[in-house]
Amino acid sequence: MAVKTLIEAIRDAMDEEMERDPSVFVIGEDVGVRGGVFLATDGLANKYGEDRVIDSPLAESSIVGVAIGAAANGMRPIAEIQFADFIGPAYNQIVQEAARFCYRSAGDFCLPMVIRAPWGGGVHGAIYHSQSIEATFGHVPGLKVVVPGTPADAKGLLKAAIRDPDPVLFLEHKRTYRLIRGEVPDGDHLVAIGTAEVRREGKDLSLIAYGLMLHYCLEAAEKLAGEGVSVEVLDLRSIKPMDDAAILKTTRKTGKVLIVHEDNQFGGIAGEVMAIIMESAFDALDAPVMRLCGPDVPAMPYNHVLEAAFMPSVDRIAEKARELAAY
Amino acid sequence: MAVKTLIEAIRDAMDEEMERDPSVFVIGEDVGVRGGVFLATDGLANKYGEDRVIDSPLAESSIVGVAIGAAANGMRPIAEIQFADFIGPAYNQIVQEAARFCYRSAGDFCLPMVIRAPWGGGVHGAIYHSQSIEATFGHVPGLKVVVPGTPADAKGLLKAAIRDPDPVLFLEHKRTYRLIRGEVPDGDHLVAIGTAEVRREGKDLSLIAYGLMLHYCLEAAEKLAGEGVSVEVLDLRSIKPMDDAAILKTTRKTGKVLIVHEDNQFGGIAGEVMAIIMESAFDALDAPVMRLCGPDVPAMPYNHVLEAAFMPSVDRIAEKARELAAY
Amino acid sequence: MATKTQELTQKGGQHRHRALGLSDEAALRIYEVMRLARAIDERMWLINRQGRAPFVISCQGQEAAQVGSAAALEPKKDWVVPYYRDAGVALWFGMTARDEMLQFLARKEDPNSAGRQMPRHYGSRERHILTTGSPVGAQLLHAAGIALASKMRGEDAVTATYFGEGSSSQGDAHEAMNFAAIHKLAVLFICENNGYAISVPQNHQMAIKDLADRAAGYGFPGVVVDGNDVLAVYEAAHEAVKRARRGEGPTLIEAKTYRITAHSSDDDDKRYRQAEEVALWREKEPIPRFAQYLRQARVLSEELDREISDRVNREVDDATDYAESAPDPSPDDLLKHVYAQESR
Amino acid sequence: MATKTQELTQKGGQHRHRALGLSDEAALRIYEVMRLARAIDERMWLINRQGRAPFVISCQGQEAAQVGSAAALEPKKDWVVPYYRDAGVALWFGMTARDEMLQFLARKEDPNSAGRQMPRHYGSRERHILTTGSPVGAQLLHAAGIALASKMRGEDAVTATYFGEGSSSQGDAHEAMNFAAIHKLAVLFICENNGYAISVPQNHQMAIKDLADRAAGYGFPGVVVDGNDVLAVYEAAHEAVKRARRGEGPTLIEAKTYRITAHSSDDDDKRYRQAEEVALWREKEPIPRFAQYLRQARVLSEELDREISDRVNREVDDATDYAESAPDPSPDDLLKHVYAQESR
Ligand SMILES: Cc1ncc(C[n+]2csc(CCOP(=O)(O)OP(=O)(O)O)c2C)c(N)n1
Ligand SMILES: Cc1ncc(C[n+]2csc(CCOP(=O)(O)OP(=O)(O)O)c2C)c(N)n1
Ligand SMILES: [Mg+2]
Ligand SMILES: [Mg+2]
Repeated sequence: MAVKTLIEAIRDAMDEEMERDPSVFVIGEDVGVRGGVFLATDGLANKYGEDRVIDSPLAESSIVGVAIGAAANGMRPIAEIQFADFIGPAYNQIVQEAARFCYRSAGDFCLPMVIRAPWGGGVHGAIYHSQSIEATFGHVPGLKVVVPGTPADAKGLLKAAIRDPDPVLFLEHKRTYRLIRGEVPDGDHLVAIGTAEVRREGKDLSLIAYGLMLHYCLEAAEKLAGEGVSVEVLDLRSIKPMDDAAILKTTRKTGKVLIVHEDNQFGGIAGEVMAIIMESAFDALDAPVMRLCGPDVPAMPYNHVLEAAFMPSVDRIAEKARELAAY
Repeated sequence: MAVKTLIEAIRDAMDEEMERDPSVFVIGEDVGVRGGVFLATDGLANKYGEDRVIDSPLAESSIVGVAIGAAANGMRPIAEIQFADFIGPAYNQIVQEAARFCYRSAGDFCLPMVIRAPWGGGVHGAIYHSQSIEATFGHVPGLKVVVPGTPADAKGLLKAAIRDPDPVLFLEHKRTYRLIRGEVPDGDHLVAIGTAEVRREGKDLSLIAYGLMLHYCLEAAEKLAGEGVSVEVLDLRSIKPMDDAAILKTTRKTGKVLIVHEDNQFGGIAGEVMAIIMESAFDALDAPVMRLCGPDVPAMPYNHVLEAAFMPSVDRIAEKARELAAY
Repeated sequence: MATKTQELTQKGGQHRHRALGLSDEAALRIYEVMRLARAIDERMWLINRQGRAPFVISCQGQEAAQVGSAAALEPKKDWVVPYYRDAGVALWFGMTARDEMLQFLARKEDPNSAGRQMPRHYGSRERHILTTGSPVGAQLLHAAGIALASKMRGEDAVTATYFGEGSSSQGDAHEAMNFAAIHKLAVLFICENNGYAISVPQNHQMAIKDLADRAAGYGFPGVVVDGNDVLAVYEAAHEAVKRARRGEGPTLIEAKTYRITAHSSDDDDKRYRQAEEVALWREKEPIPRFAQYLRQARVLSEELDREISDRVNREVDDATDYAESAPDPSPDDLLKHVYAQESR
Repeated sequence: MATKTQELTQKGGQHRHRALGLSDEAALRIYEVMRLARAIDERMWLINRQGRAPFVISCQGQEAAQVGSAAALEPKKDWVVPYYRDAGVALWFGMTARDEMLQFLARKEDPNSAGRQMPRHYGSRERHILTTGSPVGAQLLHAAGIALASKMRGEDAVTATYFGEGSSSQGDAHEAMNFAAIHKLAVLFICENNGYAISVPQNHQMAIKDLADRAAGYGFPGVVVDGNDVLAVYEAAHEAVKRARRGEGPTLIEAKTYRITAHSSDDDDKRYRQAEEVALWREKEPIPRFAQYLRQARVLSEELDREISDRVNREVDDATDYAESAPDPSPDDLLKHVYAQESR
């Protein structure tokens, strides 16, 4: 085990899977000699050649559409969308094609493919380099959507996604790329898609989050611990399938739940988590489930004052958690 | 007042607005001489000429992208997407462009434009002519999303949408086009976007729905009335902005709420309605809020057995409502 | 600029098919598949008009473009990525009349989608027919992807994708042609230009006469063929396949043709087409034209033609009976195959 | 096939600008705007390197393509739909050095987005500059829509849209050119071909040499110009504008140029470009080249050049000072302008 950054773990996962399986290849903008704009694929073109690390034209629909065809014909593509904000041109290929292939062919053409997309704010990325897309794609049956929060999960979930027989949207929070370091098991470390993980045990209330917000929640929990409030933190890490059992378990344990995400509140994932709790643990609630989300404005502005006003912060999480604790 | 079908009301709304305002025009596939595949624009090309009722090439991104440019330059386009299922190629233009223009220009370029899209199932339309898209687009700040359930609302909401200074996604349930008839006020009838409407008063429990499901809910309510259960039915009709006050009012009145929609359950609009209730009327609940939705399969199959298995029916709504009433 | 039909060799005179390397048997097989496609289609309309099936989408008039091009490919080795009219392609690649009727009636046994998709949305891994969706244009990129995979594995398989001229307006068509050109992929882009996208005539779809002219802007050849002349289509496809197998990249083939029926059973083409125009094209129909050629070439006798008619009719009758008595899916099939784990 | 620079009239010899209808003053104005664009850009890098601004995206090297084409338009009557490098276009259409620095530093007073967007995302209704987004390619369709609106109202305004050659790969580029061609819209599609989409060289983006060749596939002229020769760009744009105003439809102009800096302050171009290549292009830089021409034409004296330098430097200093002391937006600005009702 070595300590790695989250992006190193992602690179390792791709490297190991490409080494292991010749059908795995990478396609995307600037993934070749440039190694990707975040260097996620740094060195791979050198090691595996430009035929397996393909610099695509600047056209997201073609990146995904070509990956679909290749996956249907025996390959395991890893398609990189440079920023989650630019996945729009590929929306039709992802939702109406990739996610429907298996179902519409009654199981004949299921697609082992991964779409990686850096997402999230806090990087001065402005409106078009800060967005969250998990609710949009989480709503789509036939897709799987995962969001690693730690380097170990980044490696384990990406390897699982590459080996998965279905299309997986793999979301990498940009701010965590180099900020978050942690122990990463060597070799064949796999994390099952569809499982959440308790990152901190607690008994008074539960915080549910993923990506960068997971780390903010852990900090907020630490703060509250100092104030005598015991906070459990659940890392959702798989948006779809969602680990209902883990959500219900923490709900039944603490009776109070706060969900935190950067994505716009209206129609965000927090609503779905609240619905799951409402349906199956209503009786266990000691307070209404609460949520702290990005506001319903189109996206995060560039100016630092506005960006900070958009992002849920450790302080605001702690404040909301205190409100819940006191309910 | 005359009795009209829902699609006649839509045609009237466009006709009257085009007559009133020379900046209003229609663009879409087959909207010209063909009058649209559902005949929503029947006669308009004849009356206003092919320059104001433009048969576009078969390319949804261009339909919306061109409408955006025209709206930015003083026009009021009505863009028709032939089936909601084919809005995918225009996703980027709608979400990243139309919905962000006003915000990203700090109010300088707000876009008065309407995107009409026939949606919904029960028409043997199979996977690609039956889909629901309200949750996907409802999640997008900067857009408005409305779903008329009656001919009067179809006219009033479409006229309001055309006059609205912002992009409005106007969803027309295909099954209701000719099935649903009703009185439609003549002339300048407007329905405010953002308001829900109680369609039936009741006191034991509330059904919340829109589109075709609204009518199924009304039928179910009638059934339950025969069994001595008094059911209130709220027609949401505006997905975004959503009429929180009306939702909370009916919740506080009955204490029991069931939300019904065709769209896939996970991440659907029902979850958001449940979240709104959870946040602001938790104390008023006599039972967990329930939902009855399309299952989480990619979309509605063609075979009639499978289609029926997908669609919430009057019987299944009634059954679920009984369960809620008995809670 | 695109190569035109007229410039293609029309050598062989009365025996063009032999000059193209097609045996008499091969020519007859092409003829019979065209006939079968047509007969199935006609039966579908009948069943639809009787109210026993909600929807038909037709191949009528486009059989030459479909079968002529598919015949230049090697089934099971090569791939086809069709669109919703391509009965001729699907039949050539191994779908049977029963399969056609099973999908038309949305039976559980339908090998394409087990009754989930609208008619004519083909798909079969075994037969190398990619699953077809409804959103047009998307499939061109899938074809590029299939060809990329073949190339990566060093196989010389060719992928042919089909689309209407209307679908060429989609951004995906552009992206697919560009991608295939950059990587010199073994793709045939086969446009069945029937002059309309539902009601929208070609001049509202593009400002050029020949779609094949687009190919030059990507750096590969574009060819215009008379899409109602099955041998001309075969010839163009055959050339393109050879090019592709040599690793020289894609070709765009524009087959000028006409859809004889309305767009679908939901359409009323009288709203946008003159009866005279349809009548004119009925004169140019590909099947009688090929029959006449085969008779002149003394490959098809009246007796043989009758034999073929009988065989085709029997096949269609059998298929209809079979499919009509085949079971529907059951309600719990609804939840299957959202993901791969669950086996078929 | 596209028209090439060499074929464009190079008449006028030492006084090409006059032959093109440009007065000495007009030529000098073009020169000064190019200088100003460059000077602002250089200052931005300085501020960024000092850690006082998180991001720069540069126009350096592409000033001739930008100013030369914008100069053929009529500001406030015509429209521009730029992309994120088009400082030269924005300045020609009325943005000031102060506006540039206000947006660069994301101040509340920024007329483009009030500090909401990344640098160089222009937009001003008053100046007829459409609001710029980051997703590339989308803007070509907006240009078609603006031109459609002009046409519907019977106005002879022209809309020029700008994009990199990388963005031409997007489906939207295809759809926009096709739509504009069908309706003979008054659009100039101006491609600043700098040979790279971030790190991806042209030969990985397309299999053709000249992007302008695509135009033929839509049915309108494509022109290749030396994008570092501001007069050549002006000439091509001027011709295209005349065509457009006559109602003859769009033109695609491919200006071959080079980006002298890295893609942005986040990029390291040494990973994908040879130093020799950059050095070679530095030799061909548009500003010294135009300066030399103007000197030879005796339009620009050393004294005048110094005067211009001083003016430009003063403007940049003033703009920097002004913007640095201008206030940030306040947190509650965050929620404004999601919808139109709230006034600016
Ligand atoms: C993306 C998308 N938009 C709209 C439709 C609806 N639609 C189905 S077929 C068709 C016309 C297709 O025309 P063309 O590509 O020329 O094929 P043809 O039907 O003429 O063979 C349209 C608009 C669709 N299937 N997909
Ligand atoms: C849809 C989309 N995908 C990806 C990006 C990320 N991106 C920003 S600029 C760029 C390269 C653009 O290249 P080109 O169009 O040639 O313009 P240049 O920067 O060379 O002037 C990329 C990939 C984007 N902005 N939009
Ligand atoms: Mg057609
Ligand atoms: Mg470039």
